[in-house]
Order: sequence, then C-alpha cells, then structure tokens
Amino acid sequence: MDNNEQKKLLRMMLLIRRFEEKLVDLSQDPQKLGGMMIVCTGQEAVAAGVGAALLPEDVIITNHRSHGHLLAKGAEPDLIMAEIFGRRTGYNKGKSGTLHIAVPEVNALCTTTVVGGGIPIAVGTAFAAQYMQKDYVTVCFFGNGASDEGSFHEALNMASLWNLPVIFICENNIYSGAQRMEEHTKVKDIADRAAAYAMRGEIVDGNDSPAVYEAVQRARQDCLSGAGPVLIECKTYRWGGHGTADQQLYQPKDEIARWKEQCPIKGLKASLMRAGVFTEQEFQQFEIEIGHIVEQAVQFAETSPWPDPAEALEDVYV
Amino acid sequence: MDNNEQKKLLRMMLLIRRFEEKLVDLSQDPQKLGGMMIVCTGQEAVAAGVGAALLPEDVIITNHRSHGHLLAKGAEPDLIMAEIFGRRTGYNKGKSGTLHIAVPEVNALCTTTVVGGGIPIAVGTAFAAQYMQKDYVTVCFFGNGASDEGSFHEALNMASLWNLPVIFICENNIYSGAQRMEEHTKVKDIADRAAAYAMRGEIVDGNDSPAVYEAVQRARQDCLSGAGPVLIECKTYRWGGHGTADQQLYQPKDEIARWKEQCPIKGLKASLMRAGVFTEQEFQQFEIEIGHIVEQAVQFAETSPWPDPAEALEDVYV
Amino acid sequence: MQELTLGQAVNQALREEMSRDERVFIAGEGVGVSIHSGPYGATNGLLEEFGPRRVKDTPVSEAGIAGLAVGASVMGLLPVVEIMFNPFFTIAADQIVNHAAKLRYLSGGKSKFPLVVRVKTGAGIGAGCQHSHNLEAWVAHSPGLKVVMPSTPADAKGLLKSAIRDENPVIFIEDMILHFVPGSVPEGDYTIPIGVADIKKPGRDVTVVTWSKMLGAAFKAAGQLEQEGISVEIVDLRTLVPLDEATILESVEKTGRLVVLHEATRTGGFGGEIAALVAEKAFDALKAPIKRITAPDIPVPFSKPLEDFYIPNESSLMEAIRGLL
Amino acid sequence: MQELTLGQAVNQALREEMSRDERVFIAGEGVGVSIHSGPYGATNGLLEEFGPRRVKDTPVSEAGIAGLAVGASVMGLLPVVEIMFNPFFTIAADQIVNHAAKLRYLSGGKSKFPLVVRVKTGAGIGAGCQHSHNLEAWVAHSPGLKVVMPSTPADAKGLLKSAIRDENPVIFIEDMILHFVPGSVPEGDYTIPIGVADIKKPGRDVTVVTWSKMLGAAFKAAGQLEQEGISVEIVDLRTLVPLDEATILESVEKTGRLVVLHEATRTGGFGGEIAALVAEKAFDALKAPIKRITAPDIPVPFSKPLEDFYIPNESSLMEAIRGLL
Ligand SMILES: Cc1ncc(C[n+]2csc(CCOP(=O)(O)OP(=O)(O)O)c2C)c(N)n1
Ligand SMILES: Cc1ncc(C[n+]2csc(CCOP(=O)(O)OP(=O)(O)O)c2C)c(N)n1
Ligand SMILES: [Mg+2]
Ligand SMILES: [Mg+2]
Repeated sequence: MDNNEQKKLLRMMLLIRRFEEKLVDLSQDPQKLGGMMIVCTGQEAVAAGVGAALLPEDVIITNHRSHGHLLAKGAEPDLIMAEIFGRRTGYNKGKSGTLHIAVPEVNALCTTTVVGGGIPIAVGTAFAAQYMQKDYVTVCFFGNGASDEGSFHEALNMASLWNLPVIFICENNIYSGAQRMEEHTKVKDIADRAAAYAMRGEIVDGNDSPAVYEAVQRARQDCLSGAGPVLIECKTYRWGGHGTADQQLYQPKDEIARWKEQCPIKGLKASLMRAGVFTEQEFQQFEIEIGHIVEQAVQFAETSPWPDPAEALEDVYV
Repeated sequence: MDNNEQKKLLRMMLLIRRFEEKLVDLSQDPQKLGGMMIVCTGQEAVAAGVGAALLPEDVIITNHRSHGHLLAKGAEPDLIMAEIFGRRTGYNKGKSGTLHIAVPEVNALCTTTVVGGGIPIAVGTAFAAQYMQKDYVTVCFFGNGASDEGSFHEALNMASLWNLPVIFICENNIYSGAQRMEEHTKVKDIADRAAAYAMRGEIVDGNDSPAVYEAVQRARQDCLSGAGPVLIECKTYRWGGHGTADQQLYQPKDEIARWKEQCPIKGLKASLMRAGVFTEQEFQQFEIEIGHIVEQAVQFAETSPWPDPAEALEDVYV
Repeated sequence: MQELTLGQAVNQALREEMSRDERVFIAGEGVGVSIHSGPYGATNGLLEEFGPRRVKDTPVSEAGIAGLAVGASVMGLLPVVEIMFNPFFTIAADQIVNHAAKLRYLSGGKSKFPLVVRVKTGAGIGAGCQHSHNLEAWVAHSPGLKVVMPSTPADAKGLLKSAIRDENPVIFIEDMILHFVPGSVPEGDYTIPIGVADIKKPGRDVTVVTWSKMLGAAFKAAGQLEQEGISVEIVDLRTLVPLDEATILESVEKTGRLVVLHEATRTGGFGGEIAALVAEKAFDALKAPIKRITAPDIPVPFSKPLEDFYIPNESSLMEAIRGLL
Repeated sequence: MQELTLGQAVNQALREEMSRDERVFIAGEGVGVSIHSGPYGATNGLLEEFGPRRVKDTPVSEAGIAGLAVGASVMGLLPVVEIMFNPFFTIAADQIVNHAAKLRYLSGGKSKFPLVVRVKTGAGIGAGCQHSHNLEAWVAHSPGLKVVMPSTPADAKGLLKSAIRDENPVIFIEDMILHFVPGSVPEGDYTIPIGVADIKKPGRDVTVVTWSKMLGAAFKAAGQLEQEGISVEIVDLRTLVPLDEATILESVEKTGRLVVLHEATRTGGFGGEIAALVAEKAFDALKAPIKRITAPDIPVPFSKPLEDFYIPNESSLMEAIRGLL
C-alpha cells in the first residue's frame, strides 16, 4: 500500500471519528438528537481498511455499528446524517434511523440490527455473484457477539460448501453488549471457528488499517479466483460503551486507557510521520476539511424537512 | 467392558434391529400401520453403546431416529410399539407417534423431530444438573445433518461456556435426508466442530458398540468431574433410506453393501465368538427371546384401544 | 385440460418460470435429490432439467435458506426457496419477518426483495405437531409479506407463477394433502392475480369464507345443505395478504350470514381477521352471529382418531350453518 | 403503597420469587451485567443479590436461551428468561412454539415445562422496526402457551409472580415505554390470577377492549368523551391466553358497542380474535359495527413523526367511538 493510499486511510478514519464524535455530542441534547447512538470509536481501522480494499461494485452487509462501514464504502456524510436525524432527505427517508441505514447507491444493501441477521443475507448476495458470474465480492461485518448466533453457523457452512465469494469480517472489540469475550464464549479467537466449515480463518490487528486492507485484498483475490470464502477476525476495541446510554461500569478503566494508546489514527499518523511522508500540517488540513464536512452534514440534516406522517405508509410494497 | 456386558450390548442391538425390522414390515400394509417409519438399522451400536454407559438418572434428548435410543435407555418395547400404533396405552397416549416418543420414566425427556431442536434443550437439562448439584449427565443424540443447524452452534457454545455435564452424540450416518455429507458441509469430521467452542471432540467407530460405550463412559466421567461437555462423533451408516418411503435411489448399492459387511451385530457377535465366550446357540437364544418380545409388543399394540377423539383436548396445559 | 395434482401443478409452474426467466432458481432441503422420488413431488425432475446451478440442495439450515433468498433477491435474482414443513418456518422466521419483509421499507423504497418462500403445511399426514402446524396467521400479521394459500391445482399454478413474478416477498403455502389431489389445470402461461378471492360456488343464504384444504369440506357441506334447501356461497380467499375485502363484503351483503372455516387453530387464527372485517364493514347486512369453524386450540395429535378430530370437517360446518338459519 | 415503574415492579416480582423459591433463576443477554445500569432495569441488582449461579448472562443466542429454559424447566427448575426485544423472539420461536408449547402434549401429559419468557416490546422508543414489533398475536396463536401483557406496574408485579408459579410456559410481554411509567404497587406477596381481565374503568355506552400500553390512550379518550356525555367502559385484557371471554361478553352485553384497541399492526392482530368472539357470542347485543383501532400494516418507522403516526392514539379512538353512537 503506497503512501498516498495510507493517507487516504488515515483521512477516512479521521472522518469516521469526527463524524461519530459529533453524533455522541449531539445526542447529549434530546432537543437536537434523541436516542442512543452506537458508534465505532476506536475501531475505525477496520471500516477504513475494508472500504479501501473494495471496489464500488462490491457489496457490504453490515450491522448496528455501521456508520464507519458506510462512510468507508463511499456513502455521503450528509445523507447518513440526515437519516440519523430522521429527515426525509436521509438515505432511507427517515425510515431507518441510525440503526439500519441502507445505501444501495454504494452497494451497502443491508444494515440489520438483528445481531447475526446479516450473515445469511451475505451468503445470498455472494450466491448471486456466482450465479450471474459477476466479479464482485460481498463483505459481511459483524461482531464477536454475533458469532454466537445460529445464523453465523448456518451461513458460514453454506458459504464454504458452495465456495461463495464472501469475506466475513468479525470485528472483535472484546465486548458483546456488557459481556466480555470470556463471558460469552470459551474460544479465544473467533477466527478458529472457520475450521468448523473447512474455511480459511485469519487474525488481523484490527487497529492497523493497512494490515486490514492487505488482508481483505488477499481475501478478495481468493474469492474472485474461486478459492472460496474467508473469515477475518479483526482484533480491536470499543472505546466507548455499547451505545451512548451505556455508562461502561463494567469496562476496566486501565483496559480502555491501554487501548487508547493503540489508537488506530494516532498509530497510522505516527507511522507515516516516522517515514517522513506526512506532516502535522497535513493532518491539521485533514482536520479542517473533515470538520467542515461534518458541520455541513449536521447543517444539512438539521435544516432538512421532516417526513410527512403519512409517508410512513409508503415503501412497504413495490 | 467384560464379556457379559458385551453380550448385553449384542442383545440390545439385536432387539433394536428386530423391533425396527418389524416396524418396516408392518408399515408395508397400511391396514396395519400407516405412514413412514424412520429406523436406525445399521446404526444400533450407537444406541446400545450409549445406553449401556448411562445410569437411570441420566437424561437423554433424542431426535426423529429415536427407537433405538429409547430401547437402550430402558423403555418398554410394548409401550413404544403402542405409541407408534397411536394407541391410548402408548407412552404418550397416541399423541406422539413414532416421531416424538418421550419416556420420562427412563429420563428420555424430549424426542423432537425438529432437526437440531433438541440440542439447546440438552443444555437446559444439563444446566439443571449443575444448578442442583446433581450427579447425572445429559446425552443428546443428533445427526450429521443437524450439525448444520444454528441451534447446534448456540447450544454447544453455551454448554462449553458454562462447563455443563452434557455429551453430544453426533450419529454421522453419511446422509442428511438425501444429501451426502459432502453435499451439506465441507468439513470431513463433525468432531472438528468441537474446537469452535473450545470443547473436546472425539471420533468413534459408530459400528463398534464397546468402543462407543468406552467413549461415553470417559465422557461421562469428564462431565461429572467438571471437565465440561464433549462432542462424540460416531461414524456409522444408514442401511435403509431416510424412512420407509425412501427408495434410496441416491444411495450407491456398493456403499450399502460395504457397510453391511460392517454390521455392528455381526461384528460384535464374531468378536465374542472368536474370543470363545459366546456361541451360535446363545445367539439363537437371543433371537428367540427377542422374537417373542417383539411379537408380544405388536400384539399389545394391536389389541390396545384407540384413544377417544376427545382425548385430543387433554394434556395441552397442566 | 390436463389433470394434475397440486404438487404437479406447482412443479409445472416452477418449470415454466425457470424456463421463461434465467433469474429464477430454487433452493431448499432435498429440492434436487430427494428422499421422495415420486412423480408428485413439487420439485421433481427439476434438477435433471435445469442442473445444479439452478436447483440447489441445501444443508438443513432454514435461517440460511431464507437468508440466501433475501440476499439473492436484492441482487436481482428470483429465488424460490422451500421450507419443508410449516413448523420449521419458525427457524427461518427472523430472516423472513425481520429481513425479507422489512428491508425494502428500511431502504426507503430503494431496494426490492422479489423472493418466494414455499412452505408445506397441513394436518392429516400422520406426522404429528412438529410437522403439521398451520401458521399462515403469523405471516399474514407481518407487514411487507404477501401470503398465498391455494386450494386447487389450477390456482396453485396460476398463483405461483404470479408470486414468482411479483416484486415483493411472497409466502406460498401448500397443503400436503392437496399435493396429491388432482384437478384440471390450464396449459401454458396461466396466471392468477395475487389478491383476488374466488367465489368457488355462488349461493344465497350464507357465505363461507375459507382457503386451502378446507375448500373440500366447504364443498361437501354445501352439497348436502343444498338438499335441505340451504344455498351456500363459498368464497375461497386464495390470497390472505393482500386481502380481497370487496369480494368478502359483497358476498356477506348478499347472504347476510358468515361462517369462516379454516384448518388452523382457533385463537388468533386468520378467521378472526375475516370476522372483524365483516363485523365492521358489513355489520348492517348481518342477520346472524358470525361463526368460525376451526381446529381446536391444541397441537396436532399423531393418532389417527385424534388427528381426524383435530381437522375441521363438513359436519361441524353444516351444524354451524344450520344454526344460523 | 409504593410507587414503582413497570420495570421496577417486574424487578420486585423477580426478586421476591427468587427469594421465595430456590428453583427460580433468570437468564438472558445482559440480565446480570448490563449496558443499562439504571435503576429502572427489570433485572437491575439481581446479580449482586443472588449471584452468578442464579443470574445467568448468556451469549447472544436466542434459540439457546429458550432451549435452556425448556430443558431446565422439565428438570424442575423455574426459569425466567429474557428475549431482549420482540423481533428477536423470531430466533427463539422454534424452541418456544415447537418445544416449550408442545412437549407436554407430546409427553401425553407426563412432563411439564414451567418456564417464563419475558419479552420486551413496543414502539415509541425510536429504535425502528427491528426493535419494535408487537407480535403477541403469534404466541396467542400457539396452543400450549399462556400469554400475559400487563398495562400497569401493579398488574405486572401480580401477574409475573403468578406466571412464575404457573406450571405452564408463559410468555410475559412488557412494553418498553411502560417500563418507565410509575404507578402504585402493593407490597409483598401480591398476585393476580392469569386469565382474568380487569375492568379498568366502568362505563355504559361503549366497551373498549385493550391491553398493555394502549390502556393509556383508552383512558385519555374516555376522559375526554366523558365531557361529551359518552361513558366508556375499559376492559384491560391483561392475559390474552387464556382469554377471559366472560368479562368481555358481559361488558358488550351491557354497552352494546365494541372498539378493540391495540398497538400491533391491524391485519392478523389479536383484535380480530376479540371481534370474532363478540360477533359470535354477543351478536344480539351489538347496536353498532365493531371497530378496531390499531397500527397500520407497516413496519415501525424510525423518524419521530412517522413513529408517532404509527402508534394508535386517543384521537383515532375517540373518532371511532363517536362514529358508533
Ligand atoms: C438478535 C439480537 N439479539 C440481541 C440484540 C441486542 N444487541 C444489540 S448489539 C448486541 C451485542 C452485539 O455484540 P457484537 O456482535 O460483538 O457487536 P458489537 O456491539 O460489539 O459491535 C446485542 C446483544 C440484537 N440487536 N439482536
Ligand atoms: C428443522 C427441520 N428441518 C428439516 C427437517 C426434515 N428432516 C427430517 S430428518 C432430516 C435429515 C436429518 O439428517 P441427520 O441430522 O443427519 O439425521 P439422520 O436422519 O441421518 O439420522 C431432515 C432434513 C426437520 N425434521 N426439521
Ligand atoms: Mg463486540
Ligand atoms: Mg445423518
């Protein structure tokens, strides 16, 4: 991955970070934005790394912690923000809200908040690629917790059986709600579950976005060459609670501090600067641009019209 | 396992074989016994081996192919037969029929024909043992096909997480309905799936009843000593079709012939005779006794009263 | 016209649609290589004709099968997947009710999910309550789905072809006893619109609203009552969602009396919906109480006399009708 | 009397039953260590009080959780498991509908399954259709289950205690908005029998049958209509199965008019059952059509004005009632 691409990764992570920090901020004030916000702060390297490895025709299926995935796949901050605000101008006319934003424009075809619910659907979109002999892959994002759902099992077995072009990205952020890994499963590495389907499993440092990018690139080639699906476990950490309403009483403070040391943004920035290809000034330029993008998104959302109540009746059937 | 115990295994296998052969026979004549019979001919070593390793207080949870499991756990042939005949005298007053016979009298607490449906229930009965600090184990029978259901995954993960005293017996008879192993999963051995739950997995020759017995004995000790659950895959073969209505067009004739060579009954009989501890005469004695038991069961069932229609309304609620 | 069983009619519809449109494929447990190799099987012969690319035998994984359909359909394919028996639908329920039915709405109308789920159903097959359990009321109560439940081979063919061409998720429920019952079926590209009920028999004195296998009991009762001078109109819903309210209401406005007949258990059954519709919108026309003839609120028992007791029949229907006159 | 929210009342009932009977344990996702550490949580503080043996946090495995309850209950324990939101019930549906509900029948009455499944439900929480989807009609249509859906903190306490002591599987459905609404709750061992509806407000002119959160809308409408001289009787079902037919029928026989009010979507909703019951058994008393006020047949939308539109309210109820008089 060349320097320019790495800078793009860095910029994308920063965009995700600032976009979601803004959400957390806004959600403190029920007048501005009600409800619980589920954000991926600390995990941006996964979204950015995966997004960079994909082409526009590639499909993503994602979950409740999706904003980063959608941004990295190329969705517009304005339209995501407007959807989160429940406005008519949002990607889904306010029907989805923060939890299920679908962006067919960038082939983000399903965002489901049913834990594990997207995994069998990814098998379907991958099946379609094989059936129509089209050269796209499907990436399916889910968490460590989701890997305990039956849907994970059924889906991975079918994907492997049929050699489908699908990359399963398990974002292991150590928690499933308030339960730590060791409180929801005895396996140490979710990647080990791949063997139960005779599938290749791989562990990646989920805070190292170029590493995520490389792994997904390889997996993408595997998929397109017919070598079958891959399960990639990205080891990372959720800095905040499950959502903004979570006081994180169960999350050890020193654990949080340790992981903050490994901030994916700080890490990549430092590495680029060490290599002498990036300056603090360039970073500040990113901050300014992104600050503008986020402000603009909020303004777009806030000034967008609410849907008319009766619009609720639309879009159920074709 | 001593000779006497081995003889008991042999006798149990023969009972299961003749009992089910009779069912297959009777079902040819819709006047006698309608419907499809699902039998375990060729797989008797699993039922017998497991049954012998268990104590009365141990619980079994089984599936659509259950007659052998129930007989080996100590259920009465007469009362099973009457249930299969749909008579009021059957174990479940005719409400279950061949597919879901429950025999609480011998702690066969759930026979479910929902493939995979019993596995989470076994977690519950095992949980109760741990909760009440009682020294019984739960054995859960299911097939290779069932190991593709999500319920398998959720259950094994929970059992392992909580170290529950439960033995998962996967009877791998190569088929899942009309689909061969390689048509329903890419893994070669279902036992390998245990690793996905950090559980011990083991492969046993499912046509060798003493071997099954030994494996279950060991697993039972593991369970009771708190070493947690075990997945035992018994490699065996379904001589007949899925049920009596199945013409087996998809089952290679030479494959069937090969497996018939490895008949679990023939094998154990030969081994005992080779060891000089068993005679053809003793075997014929078994045949006579068992022939009598089976005839008696059929007679009991045939002469038992049908339930009154309105009895259908009973037993829904306590 | 050809004589086909409902199973064969389904088979013909699948064959014709697969020939017509390359995007159609079928998937499910044993839809290709099956334990039942008889000629009545709904998917019989399709593997031989269309090959393993378009006829996918799956693992025993109902959630996976349904998810396959959801994902394939959003990419533009037209999946027709099978859930072997209605009780196993429960395992696929999340995919169907929370995903197939809702994802279009959640996309703000941008995506569509043109899939069909074929579900086999019904008591009378001697397999007990984990194979026989009519749950059409569940899917009818799940906005985003269409629900079709044919009673004759011709309807099955015409409706399945429409279901496959429909751009929405359609749950297509086939009674297993009807699978073996023959009837005349139009050849060629015969379709019936989804959402249109059918007056299977006109009559003056009482309306019987029914669907699927119970049409037979309705006919038997109507035949016998004719001899007593009672004229029964039989409305076969064929489609539960969208419901053809107009046909039901017109019929009741004419006859002034309604009996709803279904095989599913009583409490919470779809008969309540019909009764509620009529009690609201044709109240003034009603000359007598609305009756429901249904299975009792019990699981389907195995034993023959018990299972026979479970299934509603013409006697109880006739008794109900006589009671209204 | 103490003032508790419904969530706190559930909490108290759990605490009291766990203290009373060692066989009671709770299990579910975050029932011990939770992302919501507030005092309104239904299971708040129970881990601290009863320890990890009796308060089991589970993996995200709804089928597993339900199966745990089935297996533990047949061994004599009294599990109270939680399904976090009603849409996730679909994943547990096979265990609950095909197993918890049917296994007693399949044992010929030999075994019993005294379990409780607590399900959180309801729109108005701004989380969209995969968190909010009222499916009480599904479980009400599944013989072998009892179905309870309380509207007040006191009812929640009294009914949950009865549910835990009931020897049958009980589905106990708690509205998430009600979780935060306070009310007076009797101290100590207060129980309410399952299967008994409650006339929350007597009246003369029209019967409103409702349950759960909609009781609030019924009260608001009744209050306003009182001023117009219209007297509304409010029947709160509290239990859907077994249904208290007598109370409903007596009320309609008195008032001659019926409106059913529920939050679930219209088609196939449990309102149909009530309408059908009355149209059959109190037909002669009816002076006007039966009306249903329900959510429209759509998934629960996210955006505030859309979600508000979805939830039935007192205006549409008042309009319906005025239309009947
Ligand atoms: C089927 C289902 N069960 C429970 C929930 C509630 N829930 C939402 S997120 C979550 C934890 C998921 O953990 P994980 O998969 O690791 O993803 P993470 O939140 O850590 O990103 C739970 C239990 C849900 N949304 N869907
Ligand atoms: C949930 C569910 N899906 C499908 C079926 C239909 N069915 C009955 S047995 C069977 C095959 C099961 O194979 P396996 O688990 O290997 O057991 P075996 O029959 O070989 O003993 C299938 C698909 C069912 N009973 N339950
Ligand atoms: Mg996680
Ligand atoms: Mg098998």
